[in-house]
Amino acid sequence: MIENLLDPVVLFFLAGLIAGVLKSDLRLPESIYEILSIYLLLAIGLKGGAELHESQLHNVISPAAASIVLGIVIPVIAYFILRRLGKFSRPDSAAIAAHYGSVSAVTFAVVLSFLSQIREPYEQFVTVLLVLLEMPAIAVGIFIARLKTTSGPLRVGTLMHEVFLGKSLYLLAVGLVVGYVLGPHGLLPVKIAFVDLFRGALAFFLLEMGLVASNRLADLKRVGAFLVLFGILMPLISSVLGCVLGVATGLSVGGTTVLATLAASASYIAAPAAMRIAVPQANPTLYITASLGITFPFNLIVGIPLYHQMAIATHSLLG
Amino acid sequence: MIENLLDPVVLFFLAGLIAGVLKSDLRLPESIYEILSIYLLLAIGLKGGAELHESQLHNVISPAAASIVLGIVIPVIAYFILRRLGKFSRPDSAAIAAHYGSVSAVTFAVVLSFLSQIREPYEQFVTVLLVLLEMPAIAVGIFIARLKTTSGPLRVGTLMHEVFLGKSLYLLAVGLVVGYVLGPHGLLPVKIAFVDLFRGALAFFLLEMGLVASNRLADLKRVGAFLVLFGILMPLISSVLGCVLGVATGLSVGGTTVLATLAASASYIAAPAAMRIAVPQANPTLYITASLGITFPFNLIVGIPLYHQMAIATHSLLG
Amino acid sequence: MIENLLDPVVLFFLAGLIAGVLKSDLRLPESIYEILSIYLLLAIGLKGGAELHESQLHNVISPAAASIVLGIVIPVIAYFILRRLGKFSRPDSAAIAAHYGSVSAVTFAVVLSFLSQIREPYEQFVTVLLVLLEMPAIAVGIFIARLKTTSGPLRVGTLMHEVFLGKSLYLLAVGLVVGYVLGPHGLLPVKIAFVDLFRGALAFFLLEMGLVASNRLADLKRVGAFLVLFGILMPLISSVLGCVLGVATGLSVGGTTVLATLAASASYIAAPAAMRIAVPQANPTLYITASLGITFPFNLIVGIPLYHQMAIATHSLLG
Amino acid sequence: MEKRKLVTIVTEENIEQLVINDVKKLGAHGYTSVSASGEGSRGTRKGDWDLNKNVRIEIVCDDSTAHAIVEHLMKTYYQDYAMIVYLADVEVLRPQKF
Amino acid sequence: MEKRKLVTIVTEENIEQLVINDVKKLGAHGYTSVSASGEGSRGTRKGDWDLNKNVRIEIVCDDSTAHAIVEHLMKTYYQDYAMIVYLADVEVLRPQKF
Amino acid sequence: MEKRKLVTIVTEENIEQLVINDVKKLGAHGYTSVSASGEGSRGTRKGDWDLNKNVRIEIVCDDSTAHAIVEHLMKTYYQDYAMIVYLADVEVLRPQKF
Ligand SMILES: Nc1ncnc2c1ncn2[C@@H]1O[C@H](COP(=O)(O)O)[C@@H](O)[C@H]1O
Ligand SMILES: Nc1ncnc2c1ncn2[C@@H]1O[C@H](COP(=O)(O)O)[C@@H](O)[C@H]1O
Ligand SMILES: Nc1ncnc2c1ncn2[C@@H]1O[C@H](COP(=O)(O)O)[C@@H](O)[C@H]1O
Ligand code: NA
Ligand code: NA
Ligand code: NA
Repeated sequence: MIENLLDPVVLFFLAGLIAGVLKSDLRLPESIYEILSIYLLLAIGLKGGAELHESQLHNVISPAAASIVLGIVIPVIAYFILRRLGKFSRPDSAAIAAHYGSVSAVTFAVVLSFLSQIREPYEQFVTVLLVLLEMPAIAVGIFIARLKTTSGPLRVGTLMHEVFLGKSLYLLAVGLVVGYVLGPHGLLPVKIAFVDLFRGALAFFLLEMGLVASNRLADLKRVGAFLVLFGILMPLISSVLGCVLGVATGLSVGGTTVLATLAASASYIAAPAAMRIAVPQANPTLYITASLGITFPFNLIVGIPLYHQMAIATHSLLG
Repeated sequence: MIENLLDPVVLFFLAGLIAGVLKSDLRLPESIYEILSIYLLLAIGLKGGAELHESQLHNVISPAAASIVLGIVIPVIAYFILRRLGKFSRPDSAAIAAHYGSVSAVTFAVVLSFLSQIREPYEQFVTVLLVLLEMPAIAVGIFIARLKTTSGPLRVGTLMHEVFLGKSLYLLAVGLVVGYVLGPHGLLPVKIAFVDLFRGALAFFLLEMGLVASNRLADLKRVGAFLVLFGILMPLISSVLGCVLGVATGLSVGGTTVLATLAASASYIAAPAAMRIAVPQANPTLYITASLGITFPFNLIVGIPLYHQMAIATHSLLG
Repeated sequence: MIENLLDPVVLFFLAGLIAGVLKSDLRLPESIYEILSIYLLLAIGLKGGAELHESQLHNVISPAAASIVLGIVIPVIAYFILRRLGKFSRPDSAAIAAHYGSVSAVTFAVVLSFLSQIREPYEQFVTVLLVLLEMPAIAVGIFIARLKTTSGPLRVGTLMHEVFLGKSLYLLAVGLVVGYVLGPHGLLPVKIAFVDLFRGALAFFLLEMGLVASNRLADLKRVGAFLVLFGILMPLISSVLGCVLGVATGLSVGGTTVLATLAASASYIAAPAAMRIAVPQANPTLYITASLGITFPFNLIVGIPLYHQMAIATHSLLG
Repeated sequence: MEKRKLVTIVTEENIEQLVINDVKKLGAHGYTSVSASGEGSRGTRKGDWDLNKNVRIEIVCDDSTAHAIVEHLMKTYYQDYAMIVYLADVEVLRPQKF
Repeated sequence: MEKRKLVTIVTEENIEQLVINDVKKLGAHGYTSVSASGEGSRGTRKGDWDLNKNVRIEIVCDDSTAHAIVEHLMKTYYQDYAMIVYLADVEVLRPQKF
Repeated sequence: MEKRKLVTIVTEENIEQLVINDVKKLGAHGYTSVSASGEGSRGTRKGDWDLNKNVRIEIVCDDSTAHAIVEHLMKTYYQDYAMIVYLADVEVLRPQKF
């Protein structure tokens, strides 16, 4: 965990978090948040696409299948925990579940940064898993939410846009395609901007995310102890599934760490946007506080190095 | 054309265009559009100034003269096509003509990126031609528009500001002067920011421009078939003039390609700003749709590689 | 002074200043001003922290003490000049004095850029002096202002936040700590973004600062000749103190130049924000025009090279 | 000058497009929108991240359209979304525009 | 509290300075301006590029100034520029300010 | 629909939080704030640097709260800060919200 805390990216997140908690007058203009998240999604996609360009695609198939399974299983588990044990309403449970089945691209970027920091190699196609994991859980969540409730006609058009053409998925896909088409060589002209600059931009973005996350903490009381606990235990459950499926589908320790982290991460861009439209009765304070206020910091600070240890352990057990 | 499409810069433009057409919720904050366009104009000027620092200036004289001729002849031709054949009102015709006589700095940046991509050398003073071409057409357009119409006193002060102190010309000039004064060596401290980062920033900007252009497509019906056709044919006419004058004034194939592209490009910063103040009766939807919605994408995707072929041909004919 | 003017950073400032004076329509979006100032403060801190990581800290003690002395003495001197000679009200005098006792991080960045330009080495802990100088003068100013006046309860909470958790001090501190903890090696992943890119970003920021400063010039008549004079003479007085204390505490010529520049620089982020809350009766036009409209440009263009000469002279005298 | 109603809506930016489409369907000839932040019964919305932004939409229209808009928004969005709506009297020239 | 008029102008950002200069000439003591987007008879203005931005300008002034502003804007800009103007009644303290 | 007052405050962004806290203490149930620029007796505030920004704050509340807010702001901030305040009549549904 120390290596992790010595990653500038994580230290910047802490700095933002503290600034928020201490109520510093530090504010980043809205636009920087949008610009950086767009930049990061593109850069993640480009890097992934360029690596894909050089990897044997047949290896991706079983991990890809595993990801989709995770994307369906995790939200179902999460739903029942929230509904049965947490006694949350159906819409609330379904909406929160969708967030935990989906993924956080920034958490993904941080785990890659962590792995390169500790020189742990990973499969070059992991970005494909990121893209595959974003979608299914959102569909599952919406499906569950609407099973019995009748909240007027589902604005399917709007919704499909939110999901497939939502900026996060679209930008990842654009980056992936462009990166794949051009390959590492073709990307050279933009390498400095999108590769060399990436970790600095990520650090800067995490300063902002620290501020945003700290603002969510104010709502912790409102959401109740159960959800706080859920925000920490659910990622652990998911990461275990991720580790097992990672090893089972032949991923390296690094690749397994990535899959576990993806499983453990909760969406804070695609899922909220889709849920707000598709499941309006769900209280956004609940899913945002859990995803952004609890799980995101937990994964960054404690989760990632932990999942790495878990990946090693699972490998020596099942590998 | 394939080389061209394999330029990340162009692929990003397509990605933006598609996002817009598919109505993705992808939006870039206004400020990023402004910041990037300011950055690009400065960087273009700096690069040009630094190159100028090392080139023999006497070679620039005849191409410079040729540029000014182009800046006067093109809008006149465009005006008569629009007025006589297109039956557009005098103000509309004059305003649109001014856009096609003036230039697009971003198109200029893309042609340079294209030439370096295909390793085609070009004269180091081309940025001077860019600067020289921006102005005259705007003056010509205003002159024609006001020949007979009497739309209240021309706010000359305001107007001169719009043109000479308009951000595009001012930033290009600042960059050019600073770059020339400091030379490549003096610029070293800012090289990474303004040179190495340039193409990445350009790619990012073109993602945004793709979105902007796609929004203009909605107006295609409004402006009518003639203007759409004009937006494709006018650049071809201008590029022929550019090729001939380029070869005639002793430019290399690369330099000729640049001059042809400049001639073919239509302004979307300086000209609209000036026309809106100086020729208020002209309908901005017309000149913006033509310049930004039709000619800009056409030049980026089809035009530039085509003008390169034309430059080669003209050279083997006249050269 | 010529070397100084050949620094791109200074040329960009002039370009902005001229654009403003000529009333160019060049505007940078607010957000870019905020983003860049945040970035610069962080980067300054990081660089300083990384250097600190490698320097013997015992050398810092006496210069640090000297800085605090300067931070207390300068505002007192400034106050009496303004109050007795300038006949300014107590609040106005105290508020302006606080600005001149505090520091401008950007001026600090420019002097470092100047020193590396002319290859003049300086102590690696200078950023500590920057941080130490920001605070005390603000406290002194508030203390003086409130000695007799009774302007309602001092919102101490708000105020302490403004000062200690004000963004400038907070970001410098964050950078300093992160840089110190990670050291040059640990910062490698973000080096391109925060070190290599720094001077380009600084140049861009100074273009904006030139515009901002030029807008202040409009108020020169309003503030009167005395304050204009003060804005030029006060930095000279402070820089002399800085030089003497620098040499006395064993700083090199470079380090002495830095301390002199810090002493001469006037705050335009922390001090105004704090004064507006703590000394509301003071007229902000006065302190802003003096600090941003007069002293800032003076230091950038004339002051820094001058202070360097003074540092050399003082060394040969006392050294 | 003729009298018209000014409808002011403050709501979540993420439903701006939906609201605008509805408003146009109900007969408004135009609107003006400004990004905002604020606080109300659904907590503070400081715009520090995507779903936390407000938008302030203004519509000048005739009396009946104004009331149609208010009723429609009330029943469609009030229950699930952060939203307030209020009406004011304004005078306009070129009334046909509104 | 005394009565004043509130003049609200929504127009193209590129003529903001011209409009403000005119308004000041006509006797307004101040103004407040906010960047906006919107839609009207001249199409959608989403602010996605330079000439496509709106600005919302607000002026508190006395009745006669208000009407002078409206008339002037109508005849100077309405024909060629995207613009709407409307008036409302407001109450102010420190009336001498306005 | 019921009548309420709309209080509009334009002031320096650096005291936004102080003003909002006061307004809430005085009984307002919410507010909407928008960043602005402008000009008045204290000169031009174009928002080109930190202390030069304006904010436009809007509060819908009942009559007595409205007047309490106006009086409080007048005596607390008018003398030292750039600020204007004005009131207007508005109609709301769900009056209990305000
Ligand atoms: N009393 C009020 N005055 C002005 N704006 C309000 C008021 N109440 C709510 N708002 C605005 O309307 C948004 C949604 O309100 P609510 O649904 O009550 O959370 C808030 O975020 C504020 O921007
Ligand atoms: N009915 C309306 N209500 C509110 N704002 C409007 C209305 N009509 C037009 N606007 C605003 O005024 C601008 C110019 O209007 P127009 O000249 O009709 O295109 C539009 O872009 C809108 O921002
Ligand atoms: N007559 C007015 N109409 C509209 N806004 C005004 C007016 N006077 C002042 N303002 C706004 O209120 C702010 C502070 O006003 P002042 O205290 O007079 O400088 C100005 O910066 C403007 O944004
Ligand atoms: Na997940
Ligand atoms: Na042209
Ligand atoms: Na100082």
